[in-house]
Amino acid sequence: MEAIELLILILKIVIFPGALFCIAYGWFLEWFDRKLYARFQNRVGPFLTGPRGILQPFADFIKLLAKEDITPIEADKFGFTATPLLTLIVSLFTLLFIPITSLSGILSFPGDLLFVLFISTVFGLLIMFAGYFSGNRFSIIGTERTGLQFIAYEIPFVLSVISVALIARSLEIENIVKYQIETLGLPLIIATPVTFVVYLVAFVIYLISSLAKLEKVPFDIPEAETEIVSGWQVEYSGKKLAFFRLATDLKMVFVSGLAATLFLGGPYGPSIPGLEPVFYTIWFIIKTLVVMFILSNLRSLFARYKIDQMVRGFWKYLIPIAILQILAVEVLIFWGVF
Amino acid sequence: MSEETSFENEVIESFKKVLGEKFVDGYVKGKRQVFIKVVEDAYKEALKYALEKWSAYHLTTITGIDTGEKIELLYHLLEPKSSLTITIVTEISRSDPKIDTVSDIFPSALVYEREVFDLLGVIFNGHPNLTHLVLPDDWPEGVYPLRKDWKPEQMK
Amino acid sequence: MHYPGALEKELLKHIPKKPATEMYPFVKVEAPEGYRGKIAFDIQKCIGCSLCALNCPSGAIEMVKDDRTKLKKKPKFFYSRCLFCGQCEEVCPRKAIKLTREFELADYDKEKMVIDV
Amino acid sequence: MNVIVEVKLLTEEKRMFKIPVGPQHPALKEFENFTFTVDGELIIDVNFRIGYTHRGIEKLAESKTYIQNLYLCERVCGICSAAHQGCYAQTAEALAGVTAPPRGVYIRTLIWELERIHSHLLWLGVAAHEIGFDTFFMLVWRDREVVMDILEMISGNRVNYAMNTVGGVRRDISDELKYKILKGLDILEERTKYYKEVCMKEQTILARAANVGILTREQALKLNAVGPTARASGVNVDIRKDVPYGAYDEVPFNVIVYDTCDVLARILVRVDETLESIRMSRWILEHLPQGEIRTNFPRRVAENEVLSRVEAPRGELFYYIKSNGTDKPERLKIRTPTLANLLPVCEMLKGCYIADIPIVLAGIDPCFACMDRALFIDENSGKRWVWDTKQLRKYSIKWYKEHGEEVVRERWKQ
Repeated sequence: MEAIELLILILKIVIFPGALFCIAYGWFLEWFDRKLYARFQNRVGPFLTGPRGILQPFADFIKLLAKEDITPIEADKFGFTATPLLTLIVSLFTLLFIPITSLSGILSFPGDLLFVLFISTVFGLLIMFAGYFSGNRFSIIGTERTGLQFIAYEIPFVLSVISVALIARSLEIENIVKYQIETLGLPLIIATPVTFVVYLVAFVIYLISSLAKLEKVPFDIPEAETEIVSGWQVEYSGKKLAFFRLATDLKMVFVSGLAATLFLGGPYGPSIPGLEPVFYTIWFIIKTLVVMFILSNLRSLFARYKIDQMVRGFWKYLIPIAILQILAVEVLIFWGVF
Repeated sequence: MSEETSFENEVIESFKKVLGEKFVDGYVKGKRQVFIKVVEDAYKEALKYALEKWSAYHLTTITGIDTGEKIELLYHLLEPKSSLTITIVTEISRSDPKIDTVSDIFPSALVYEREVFDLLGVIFNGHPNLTHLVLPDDWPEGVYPLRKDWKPEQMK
Repeated sequence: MHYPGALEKELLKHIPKKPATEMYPFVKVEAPEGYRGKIAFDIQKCIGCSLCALNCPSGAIEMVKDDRTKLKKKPKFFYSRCLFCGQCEEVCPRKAIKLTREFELADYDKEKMVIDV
Repeated sequence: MNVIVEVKLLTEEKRMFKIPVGPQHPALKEFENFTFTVDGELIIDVNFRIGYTHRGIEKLAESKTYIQNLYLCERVCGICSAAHQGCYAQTAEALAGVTAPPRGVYIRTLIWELERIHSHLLWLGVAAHEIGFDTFFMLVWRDREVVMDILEMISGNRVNYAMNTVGGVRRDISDELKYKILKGLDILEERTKYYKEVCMKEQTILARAANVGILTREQALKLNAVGPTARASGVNVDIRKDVPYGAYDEVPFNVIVYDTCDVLARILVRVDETLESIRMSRWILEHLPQGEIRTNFPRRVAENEVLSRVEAPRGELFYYIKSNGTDKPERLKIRTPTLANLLPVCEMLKGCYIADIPIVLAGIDPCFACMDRALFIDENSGKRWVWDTKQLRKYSIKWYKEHGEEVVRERWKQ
């Protein structure tokens, strides 16, 4: 009996809704993002590979796998090879905690929200290592910038997530999802007028800092193509670059999935009893696509900030607002609104 | 005709007066275009005078021409407000082309002098950084492509 | 008054709109009237005066022997070197050279990029 | 005392970090090299090395006839091809004492102005791309197609128009075409006004452009900056007004001058000039004189020397031709605006941040191919250095086997 359960768990982790599903969904999100970005600019976007170009990210991945893999003379060979793999593994690992087919993730334990947050900060550190190990001038500047950006966006990101945990009085992702459904009856962000006002702020902060986390315009400072030639990833080619790009796609799934989980009621939605996993997956996809739409729209709307402007903006505006928002939540809890 | 060229003639006369014997020739080519030909060691004086008297502050470029026996240098100056173009012409020896830099009067000459050095081999004394501008770093020494005796076949 | 996101209205307008991209290699595009493309040469009109070869700025025209023309010479066009300036069309006294609207001329083999009527 | 100075020097030296921008770099659309000495993100010193696209045009021009040189000069630069060709034609006309008929001059001026619209819109897109604003870049370039199509309809090509000839222009503008152009200009005017509004409103653009890459009025005058770069520094200099050529002494227009001396001023100068150019093009079309468009030009030109200037989209363009009585010029000298703006841009870059490099470099609207002018095709002997891909690949592999390792090592030592 236990063997079968273990087998099911392994299947869940490896195939659905684990690694394979997430990778495929990551490619789909990348296509969705690119296509939308193109439509915002009145372009076509990818259109050749598969229907409407849906297979383009996959084709890019295969192409990169077949490309020449160069390790620079000055690079730290071990670190240079290890970081892409580690980044890929870490980003896959975080996804196991995101509820997709049911109200809890594949892995779930009390306090897993903190654990996920901790692992997601490792993204930033790994990017710094990636730049540092390649030993290129541009990637060293990219590393510097990643480090600076990291200390700016990580705090509001965590604060906005924690404020959600505060109201649910739990650090377990499953409980937060259940709280939204059972206690509020609706996703957090639209449950009541009060939660709408308070959590719209948290949601906006979350989106802005996740733009920085995903290194998208206006915060694509560490890889700014026209300035430092793509920064920390300038020396990566072939398979390593393919892994990095896949990891970026997975990060996109993670960020939009976490947003859906925390603010939009997780994968929960109207469904036929007995077919919950199917409907939940569909609801998850719809909700993440909504988040992706907002992110794509934001990234096509701005010019890139300078690193000093970005750090100043985050510390001057975003972090104080995030702290005020947490205080507001505390006060509301004290008054017994929640 | 005389009325039209009176301003240009006035410019030429003023140069003649100041430079005296060092003034070789002055002629007008087109509207408000004055060419002043001076001897080798007076060109800087002429340039300074053009800058001070006629406020021709804009050094457009320096043209070098290989005439066969000599190398001719043309300093094209512009005074935008009265659309006056003054060209100071001077000739230097072709076998040992050396002349003082004018970058102390016109800082923009730094680039143009490097270009003339690169293509014609004129050495500008006092230029802080007289290196290749347009030619590659491994270009052979003493080969100057804009001289008339240089043919592209020599590069093979 | 300035704020981030001034383009937002314009962007949302683009979502239902058809993209401005012309799907060129899949959907052919016509060059406009008077376009300077591939050279069309009419040997019947040619008298072999060599004016085109003399005036060609890039040396894309060579005169070769041919008995059909008056001066026993005719131009051979190497359009891999051609600038498409239309100077040959302009100087031709008999209007034997004409630039057409054809523009897809790329080839892997330089030897094939010759007009030799 | 000495010791202190020495220690200070050492640490300063150690903190110096050199980044090469170019010969190939996404911020530069052409091949040039700028080496930046930086302290953290701050730029301390700039060194440039140009000449990667030197094609020897001035030498080549001496072996070509006056007519052939038309098309050679056109290919000095892709974006301002009409400015080069027109300037050459006008210099050659002055050289031979030929006057182009008024209709020809008007059409020539129209092409110059349409080219300015196309060049400035191109620049606006590139500038947006340099600051990471790709959406703006795509939209501007989409609308630039309108003026490209107009130019293609008039001349038969999108980039190298080949409209000018010595003694006039080569194609006439029919009434039907005139109507089409006027319609296109209306669209362009509306869109350009919208983009100007966006530039003034969008906070992220202002954050990147305002107070960046300062070139004061004194520096601009001293270093002889030209064109929009000088005008953005408050220097009222425009060859079209100062030394009128073509039909510019008849066409009414304003010289756009901004005095904030930063990149934003350079953006606004160019956008406003685009609007001004649209107005001028309309005026020229409405006041097009009747008559011939070209006159004859002698094959041989008597001994003479002439210089002339044109306000190209990037600034003052200078041609000098000396003739020697044959059908080929004795000397052809070209001074492109980018070369004149090279020292000013180095001045601007000092004190900027690394992030500002692309936009400040782009701020002068550099055209490096223009600046270098070079390639060794020998027309006389018929020898050509044109290689097919196979040969090129073979050569590159051979070269890298011989030199690759040491070049990389040397780069790293720097």
